Amino acid sequence: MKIQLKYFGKIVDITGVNEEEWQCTTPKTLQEIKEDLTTKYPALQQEVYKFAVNLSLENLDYVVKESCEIAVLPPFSGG
Amino acid sequence: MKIQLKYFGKIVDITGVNEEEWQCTTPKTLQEIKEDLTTKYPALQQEVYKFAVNLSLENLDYVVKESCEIAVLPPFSGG
Amino acid sequence: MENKSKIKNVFIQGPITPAYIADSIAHHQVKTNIGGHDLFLGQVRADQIGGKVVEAIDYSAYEEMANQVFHEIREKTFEKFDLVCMHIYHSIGIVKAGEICLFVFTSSKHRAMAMDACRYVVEEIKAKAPVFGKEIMNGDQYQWKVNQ
Amino acid sequence: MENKSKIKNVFIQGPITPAYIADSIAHHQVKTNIGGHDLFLGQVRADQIGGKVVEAIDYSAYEEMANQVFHEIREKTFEKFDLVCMHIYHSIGIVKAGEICLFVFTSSKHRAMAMDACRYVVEEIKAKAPVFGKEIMNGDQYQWKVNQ
Repeated sequence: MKIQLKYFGKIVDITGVNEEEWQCTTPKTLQEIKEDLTTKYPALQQEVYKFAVNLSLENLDYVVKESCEIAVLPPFSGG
Repeated sequence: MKIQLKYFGKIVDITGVNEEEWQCTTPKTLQEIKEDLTTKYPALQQEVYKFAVNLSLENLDYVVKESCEIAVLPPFSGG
Repeated sequence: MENKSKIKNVFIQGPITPAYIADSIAHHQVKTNIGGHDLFLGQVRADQIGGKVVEAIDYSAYEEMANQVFHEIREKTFEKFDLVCMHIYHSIGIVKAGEICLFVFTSSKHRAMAMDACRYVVEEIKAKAPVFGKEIMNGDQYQWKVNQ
Repeated sequence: MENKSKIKNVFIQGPITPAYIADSIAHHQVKTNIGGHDLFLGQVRADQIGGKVVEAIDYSAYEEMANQVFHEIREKTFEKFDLVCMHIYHSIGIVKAGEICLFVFTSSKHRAMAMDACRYVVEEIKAKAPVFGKEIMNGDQYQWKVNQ
């Protein structure tokens, strides 16, 4: 399946890109995505961030499905 | 002694004047002034009001001295 | 920090205009230690009173005492809250329904202080400032406003 | 009461100007059931960070989600507080120190409701809106802002 990853704020400093597409063989939990991300970008290990799936914050046990838009969100600092 | 009386808001509807000067023979408490006022303007009996002497709110036992400026203040409704 | 000891004139003849408020906001852009402003605006309501509609409020005040009271509110507010600055403006004379009659402006490094202070100032003004509102209905009828 | 169900765009490119705020205030003068407005303005501070001074904040956001979050905050605020209307504007892009980056505007029949609602909205935004501020110092250096 195909998922869309979007990066914001400080996370972009690490990934170097604002978004990318991933091919995954099976449905995955956000926990598994987090592990894959850390493999690809080891510096993420030092960062605090949350996941949003299709515009809503989700816990790490959330199961990602085909075509999901997954956002990696560092601490908010609006206002 | 001479005192200055100032009227505000609804009180002016009753007194018909914004201010007046009174001659009093002796120092008086605000309680006595209140009685004199009610004699002169009986309709004041129905009204709620406070006294300020020289710009500060004072209780009815306050003793008024020569040249005091006494304001008769109905309920505030600023803002 | 502003000079807090001088008694200022808080009254503005007629309504407080949006342009006046904008000007006041613009003047604070040089104060780069401010992180949050809170502005409270009192607006005259077209209340229905016994089938008649309030068209305007004609504000009068014991101005000399009111300016003294506003000054004391300022002093106490600066003591209680860590503000960069604060301003109070109140209308005197006719303010039509929909127009602004009170403008309280507090600024602080952090948002909570500005908001706490603004609320405090508004409540103090309502309770302590000798200002009197005459609600005008149908052109020539009126009743004296009483604060809730 | 405004239409509450449509998702609006809350973001404004660059600073929120005093003139924009004045315009917004002026638009409320036809709503003669409003008795009190509360406006919160967030302003960029020239904080000192390790000897360097913040010159500007470059705001970015997950705009689609943020607008959704702002929408949910609006809905909840109207449920919790008896408001006539409310507006939220947030900057995106560069906002210099002293300029305004957040404008929350709540209006109600009575002052307390407007003030309670405004505070609620500001806290909700700080906690829930996916907006990210990059504090720019000495032209080319930066650090990512963290809300307190």
